[in-house]
Amino acid sequence: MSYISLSQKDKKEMLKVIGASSPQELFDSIPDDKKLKRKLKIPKAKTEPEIMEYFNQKAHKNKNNEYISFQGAGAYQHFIPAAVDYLSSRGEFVSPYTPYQAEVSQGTLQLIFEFQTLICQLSGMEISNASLYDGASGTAEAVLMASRINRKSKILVPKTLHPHYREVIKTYTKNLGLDIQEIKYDDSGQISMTELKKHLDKETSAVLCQSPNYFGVIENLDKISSLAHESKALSIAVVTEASSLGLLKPPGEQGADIVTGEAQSFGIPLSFGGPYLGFMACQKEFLRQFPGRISGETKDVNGNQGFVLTLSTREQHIRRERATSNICTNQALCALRATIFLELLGKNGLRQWSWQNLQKANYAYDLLKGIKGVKSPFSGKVYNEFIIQTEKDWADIEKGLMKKKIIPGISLEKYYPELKKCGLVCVTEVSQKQDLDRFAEQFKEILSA
Amino acid sequence: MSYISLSQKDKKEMLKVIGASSPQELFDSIPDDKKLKRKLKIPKAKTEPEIMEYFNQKAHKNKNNEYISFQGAGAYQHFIPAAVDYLSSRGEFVSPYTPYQAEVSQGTLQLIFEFQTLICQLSGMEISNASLYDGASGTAEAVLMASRINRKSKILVPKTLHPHYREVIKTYTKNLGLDIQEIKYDDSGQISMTELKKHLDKETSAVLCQSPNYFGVIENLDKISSLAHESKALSIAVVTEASSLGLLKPPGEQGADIVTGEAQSFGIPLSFGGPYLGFMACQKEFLRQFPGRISGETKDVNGNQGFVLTLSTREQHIRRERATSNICTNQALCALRATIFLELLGKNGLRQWSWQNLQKANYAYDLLKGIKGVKSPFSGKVYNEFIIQTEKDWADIEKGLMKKKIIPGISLEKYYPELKKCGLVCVTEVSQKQDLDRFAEQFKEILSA
Amino acid sequence: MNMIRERLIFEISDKGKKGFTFPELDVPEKKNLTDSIPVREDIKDFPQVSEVEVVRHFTRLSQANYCIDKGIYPLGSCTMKYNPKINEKVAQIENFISAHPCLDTKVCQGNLEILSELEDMLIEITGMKAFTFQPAAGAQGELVGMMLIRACLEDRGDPRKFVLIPDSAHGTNPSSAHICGYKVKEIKSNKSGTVDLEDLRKNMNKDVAAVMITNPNTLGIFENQIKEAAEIVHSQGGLVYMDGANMNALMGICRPGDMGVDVIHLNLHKTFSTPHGGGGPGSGPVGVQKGLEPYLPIPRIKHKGSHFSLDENYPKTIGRVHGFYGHFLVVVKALAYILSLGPDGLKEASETAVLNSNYIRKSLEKEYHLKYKAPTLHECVFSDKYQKKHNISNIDIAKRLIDLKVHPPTMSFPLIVHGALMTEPTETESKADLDLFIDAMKQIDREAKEDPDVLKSAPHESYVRRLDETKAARAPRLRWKP
Amino acid sequence: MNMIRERLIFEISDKGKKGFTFPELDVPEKKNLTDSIPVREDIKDFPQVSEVEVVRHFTRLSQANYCIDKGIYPLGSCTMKYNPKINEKVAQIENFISAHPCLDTKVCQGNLEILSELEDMLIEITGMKAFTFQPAAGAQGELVGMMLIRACLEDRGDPRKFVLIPDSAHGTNPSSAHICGYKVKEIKSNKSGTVDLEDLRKNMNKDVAAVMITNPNTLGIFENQIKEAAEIVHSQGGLVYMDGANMNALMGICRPGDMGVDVIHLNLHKTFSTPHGGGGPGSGPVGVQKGLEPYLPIPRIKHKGSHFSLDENYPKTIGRVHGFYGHFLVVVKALAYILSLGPDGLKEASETAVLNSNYIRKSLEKEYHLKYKAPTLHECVFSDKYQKKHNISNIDIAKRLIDLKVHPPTMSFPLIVHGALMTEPTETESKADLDLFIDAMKQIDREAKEDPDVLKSAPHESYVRRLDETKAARAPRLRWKP
Ligand SMILES: Cc1ncc(COP(=O)(O)O)c(C=O)c1O
Ligand SMILES: Cc1ncc(COP(=O)(O)O)c(C=O)c1O
Repeated sequence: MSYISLSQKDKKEMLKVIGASSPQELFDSIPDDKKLKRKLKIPKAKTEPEIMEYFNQKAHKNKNNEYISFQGAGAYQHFIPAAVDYLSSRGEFVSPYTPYQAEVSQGTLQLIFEFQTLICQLSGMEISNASLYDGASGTAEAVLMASRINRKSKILVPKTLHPHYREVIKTYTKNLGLDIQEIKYDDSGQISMTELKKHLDKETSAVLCQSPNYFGVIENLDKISSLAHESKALSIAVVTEASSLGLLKPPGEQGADIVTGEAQSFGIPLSFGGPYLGFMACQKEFLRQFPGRISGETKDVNGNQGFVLTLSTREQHIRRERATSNICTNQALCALRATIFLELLGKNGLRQWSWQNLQKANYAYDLLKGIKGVKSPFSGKVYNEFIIQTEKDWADIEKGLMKKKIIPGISLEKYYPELKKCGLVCVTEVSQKQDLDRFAEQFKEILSA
Repeated sequence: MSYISLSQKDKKEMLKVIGASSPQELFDSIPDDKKLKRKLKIPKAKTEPEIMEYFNQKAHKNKNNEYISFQGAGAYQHFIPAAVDYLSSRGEFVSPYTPYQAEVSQGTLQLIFEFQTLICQLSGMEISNASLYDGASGTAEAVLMASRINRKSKILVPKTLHPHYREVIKTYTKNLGLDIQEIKYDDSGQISMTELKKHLDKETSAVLCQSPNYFGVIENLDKISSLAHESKALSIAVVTEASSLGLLKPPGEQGADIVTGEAQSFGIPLSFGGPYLGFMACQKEFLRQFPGRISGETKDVNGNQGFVLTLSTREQHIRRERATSNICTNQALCALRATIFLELLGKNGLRQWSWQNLQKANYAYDLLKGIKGVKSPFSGKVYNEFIIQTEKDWADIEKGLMKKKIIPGISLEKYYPELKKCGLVCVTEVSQKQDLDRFAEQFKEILSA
Repeated sequence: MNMIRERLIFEISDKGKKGFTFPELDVPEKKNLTDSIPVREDIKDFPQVSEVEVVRHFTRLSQANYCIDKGIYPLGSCTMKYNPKINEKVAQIENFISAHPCLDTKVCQGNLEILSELEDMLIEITGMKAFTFQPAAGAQGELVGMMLIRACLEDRGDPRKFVLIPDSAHGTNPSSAHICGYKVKEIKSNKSGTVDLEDLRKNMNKDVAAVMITNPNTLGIFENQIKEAAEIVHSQGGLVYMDGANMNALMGICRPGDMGVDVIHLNLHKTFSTPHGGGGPGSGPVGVQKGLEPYLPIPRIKHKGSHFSLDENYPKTIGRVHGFYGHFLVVVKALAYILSLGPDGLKEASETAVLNSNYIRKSLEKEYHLKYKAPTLHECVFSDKYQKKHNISNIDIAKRLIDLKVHPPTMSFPLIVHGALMTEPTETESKADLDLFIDAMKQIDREAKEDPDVLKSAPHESYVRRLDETKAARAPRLRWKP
Repeated sequence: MNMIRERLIFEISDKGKKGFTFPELDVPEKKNLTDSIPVREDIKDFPQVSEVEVVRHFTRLSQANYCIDKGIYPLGSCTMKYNPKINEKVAQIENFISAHPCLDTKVCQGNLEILSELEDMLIEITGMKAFTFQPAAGAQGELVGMMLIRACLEDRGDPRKFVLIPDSAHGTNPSSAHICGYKVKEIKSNKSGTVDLEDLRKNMNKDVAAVMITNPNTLGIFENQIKEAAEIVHSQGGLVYMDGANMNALMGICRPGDMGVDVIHLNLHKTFSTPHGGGGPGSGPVGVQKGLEPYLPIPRIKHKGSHFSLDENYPKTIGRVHGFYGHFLVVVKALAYILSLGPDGLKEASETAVLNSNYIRKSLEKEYHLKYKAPTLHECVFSDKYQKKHNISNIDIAKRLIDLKVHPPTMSFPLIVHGALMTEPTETESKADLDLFIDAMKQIDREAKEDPDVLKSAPHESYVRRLDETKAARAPRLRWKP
């Protein structure tokens, strides 16, 4: 199948206007010795029914539909209302470019403005951008931003921050002379305050804090922010499970200067890891160092309200190498999904949602902890994820449960070798009590086998 | 989940304007003794996730996804391009009413105008309407139309016409004094000309002819039309497999006065039988007796082209009991699907499509006929369906094949008790050669078991 | 935004352009298959366009439509309520859309269960005893209803000759009765807008098969003497048919089956939120009392425990009216709707529909004439009587509403109100949208006095300006030609 | 149609309205769970609206957007080609969208296979040796590319200090180099619009890590001396980065890997038809020659026979740049696209893109100034030089194009063309749509002479009139407040 809209007649007429005898002639500016003299070796063209079958077969090689899953760790399974899919798949949202021409892009610009407002409301901040790639790179951008703001280079990264986020920070900062120091956690599964105080000093640019953290434990962000501020460091709050924002005190009210993270939970399917939705918000004073697109309100010549991309002097297409970020294309369509999702849920739905995540996860946590041979290594309060430690290797537990068509969560051994036989379990509103009960039962069975 | 958009405050304000103290008060005009004094006994409200799960469970009780199927008989499995689903699910097409207010309905009116044109091109006629409910009721409407035109009452209905269509004709005409006579078929599986001639006389209002007929056999419509016309009867052509219109001589060029039938094949999924798409077309001279909505071209006050529902003096809302039909709501959204489907396929795609149906079905026909114990009761040429007769009961064959996850077609015993051990098999472009070969192999195995 | 007129697809077609290709033929090609069959020539002028051209064509055409998804649509008698997106989604589940109607019932239990469950719920909501889903829309439902009545009376010995229909009825009523072989007699409405019992009594006799009543009627007024009317009809051996198109006023409030109704049709595409699709597909299930059940169309769905089957063993059936079982996918959507709302939600829907309608009525009763003063439920019928003084008709009002971004009310009936503006907001509208309509209507009333020309030349801000319907009918151009 | 301005959702919100409800909590509720954790207050002013209000809001907002699905979108450098609907459909298959990224690889073989297959195809199309899909868009691809170069040079002993970038480059190029810790030096373009080899030679030395070249460059001109340029850079131990955003001109025609390019990024959301989404998500895979493979981000996909796995065992890797594997669903769409077109289709796409662009160039070269006369491929950059005489700028031209129903070209770069109008039609446009653009541009040229005011005050027929960007930046209002 090709997607050309010219007839042979059209082509002939156009070539005549151009004064060329063939389209090939139009490539004469490419030296002949640089041209490919053979056909590309890729499979011959498929028609639409063949494409459909091809991908159905690929999907069929995945077996995820056969399992119920308790995996989280930065990617969360939540219900997505039908209206989100319908509205976000409209061609008028899917097929335009970044809204450079404001007058024909008011749909996108207004929805970004609404998205920014929602993010501000949720995070307790004054400024939000239109989106960043994902939570991990967003966190790296926040680190860069902090060091631009206070021109300091020491960054304190807790070990309770998602390991992938820590890796991305390292990748991003490696060449910029930043000094990344990791902060240990304590028995509660929270950032160790003793450790933090040990590392925190006047050289510190920023302290990061993910809450709920990678272990599902809710951090004392308020305290961490205060400590950071005492050392004139910035407090960067990271949120990987955005549904928690409906319940927990917003980072902006806990002293955070920058809030960033992953908003995949807001109506974006798991999608094997992407596209997701990085977000970032900050206090007003940091606006000039803020990365990414921003939609702002203005007026047209008739005095009517309208929206434009604004403050672009921060951006690469104006400021080039001195831009606040190199980001250009971001995640607009994912931001649309989040906006629709949040506006549908509304104030009450959002609260109900977070509440159910909290309740169901803690129900499962209690059930599992009640099994002989299972304990919880951490005492901290959890939101919708938690760590359990067992007497068997997690790999064996996983193997056993997968036979029962249950995916029990994620092993901690790779990133936390010190946490032996531990798994990270996530429970959201999509799990029904009967699933949780069955999960616990099977878990018990495997442990006692 | 409820779909109310009023807040409590709104309700209060509105009641105040009305001067009522509660919405219940607004029902005072209903005598109290007629009111229901209890709650409706239906399950309590479900939320969207529950609805999704509920219907997923129902769908799961269907097992059709496990089978490959060779059922046709008036409902055909064809490939549907992704653009058909996408475009036809846009709210602007899905959610308006019949286009009574032309100025805000040009989308629907223009697409109906295009649909009418396509139907005329395919059928070789001059006039088409916006759609009828389905092929069966469309055929009944055609019969009524014929008898309105020539004020005669004898209708000749071949036994090769789809049995359900024959039943619907009977239901529709029973109370109107029409005389329905059935015409037998001959060894070719076509209408018996001898029988037809026997029944045809000056009292005959119309002769019906389905081609390809219920047995898949292509009829000699041209000849039948001539015979009908000799007796001053009308020739009504019926098409149940609309894909054949891409290959066969259009009924309009074979003497038909009215063409009607089912256009489900044009981009409409099987959907357990509905909604489908009845269509009807006729020669210009019969316009005043034509049933259904029609979109017509006109101009606006500025002289610009536009479309309106026209010739409504034929219709129930103007002419009431003297209308050409009682039809009001019809199948606009299905007509949209057909229009998109046909415009995507285009001239060449349509021809390629019909050709593949012809070729694949005949390939399978030959394969099956080649099996020992299988014969074909009819000698006529077939399009994409055919009858085979075996040495076993069709029910046994079906049972055996269904174990192999194949649905072999439809038994003829119910409607044609004289055709013992016969099945009607349909093969469309969606079947691949390997499926057909496997079908034949398994068929053979079962026969020899 | 002044739109560019979208050209007809035929006008952008050119030889060789393609919007779709099939896989190559994978069986040996036999050219001689067409040897002795009548094969068509190339279809002259059949479109040849690319996929992007088709997508743009229909995207742009779609935007030339007003629709519920864009705003208030108070088209009376049409119950233009919001069509929930989840209903569309469940109706696209693969095992529903790919199910062949002739599947062995073992393979399609889920579908049969859905049909059966919706039947049960409609029985409970209406108080009837059984339903058929074969009718494809309201009008076909009426026809089936009439056929059932005729079959029943025939069975009793005499199909009779006449059907009585109030003068306020929808056009399909007399038309359906006619196609069923009956002659129609019109019954007058009384001053309060309901069936004149006197006139009914006068006309009712042993030659009358049935009366067709709409309740609430097309004026939005509840036929509060329906039981009495039913008694008059029943006492002469006739039957009562109720056009249930206005059931949206009554869910959980009262039940036709409790009021003497023998046969009813519902419009799933009105009351039960399934979309209108720009003119269908709808679904017009017909419900009956016990005595009429034997005559229902076949096949019917039966179940033994949790096993469902299709039963054709009804010797008295009127037969089939649809190729298969009616509009299954529409049934799926209606069931999803009822399950979503539940008993309280259905009642709240009716209550809110009536609240919204009365809010409009009250807000506009100074500006617009209301011929009948009786209380109304889900809709009310204004007229252009006051505006007529300024030579402004309901059509002018309607066209001007288009400029003001709301959809006009129904004008084609009821015939007993001259210059009718039949207004039904439904329960899903917000107050802001109701006010938008009310303010527009008030503005128009002012304009009628102050600037009537702006009404007569309306609409001004639409995709096309006012269209010439007379021209369309006088010199019909019903298909494109090169 | 003059639209009514769509209000912000916050302005139609009211207490108690609901757009969605969750099932009741089915586990025993423990209120004390929040006892010692920081819980938020009610979110003031968070929206409360019904589903129909949300659907209308976004339906109306969507219609305020121009988009490819509505018409020609010749935004230069953006390759606004049609996004086939089948690609969207396959990317919605349940087992793709519901796959968790941490699935055991046994359970997600299909996904890994897809990533691996697209890698193979991009390798063949570009002539590179390996690809990573982690970069979420072109700019992140550039950054990854720079990081790879830096890691490689560091491995060789010295990461070096400078990156050379032509003055015609896209803004992300210098910005990405900068974030990777390099200083940027600009290289001049010569009179024919390509990299000035002399200037390159002058600036190239052992302190220079790499040159970033766009080919065809942002003027649409093929850098025909790219091999020579590469030799200059390589001879000093530097590496060659190619911005592959313009790959749509070259598919099946020539391969960067055959021309001395060491690292390249592609934009799947340009060349390979995945939608732009109003600003993403995109996907910016990076391809490298063999020597750079060890530095690619982890995890990488490996296969043994038909079994696929994720491999993190690359000690020299630059690490991760994305939380998981990049934009998997975008990869699915790009693969569907390449499989649909096949080798001939890809080449035809490039040829037609170049044909369409040259048709526009030729048709407008009298009316619009072309600074560089060299032959162009998929795009060309006009300027407003002729119209400037009438005091008309490229912005006025762009805004007037909106009135004429086509999307304006790119204006923000290349910086070396003053008043640029960078025009790229892509291959999917019909001649009629190309002509629509050409005629509009010609009309504007006439208007510049005859009626310049109509241009200065454009757009006239849009959802909003010309917006004040200065005001927006001077007194930023970046969120709604009551
Ligand atoms: C009162 C009434 N009865 C019957 C009908 C006919 O219903 P349908 O259009 O579904 O055939 C309508 C539809 O407009 C109606 O308003
Ligand atoms: C030449 C060129 N390079 C790089 C980019 C950046 O790509 P992205 O927007 O995907 O980050 C663009 C996008 O506009 C571009 O045109």
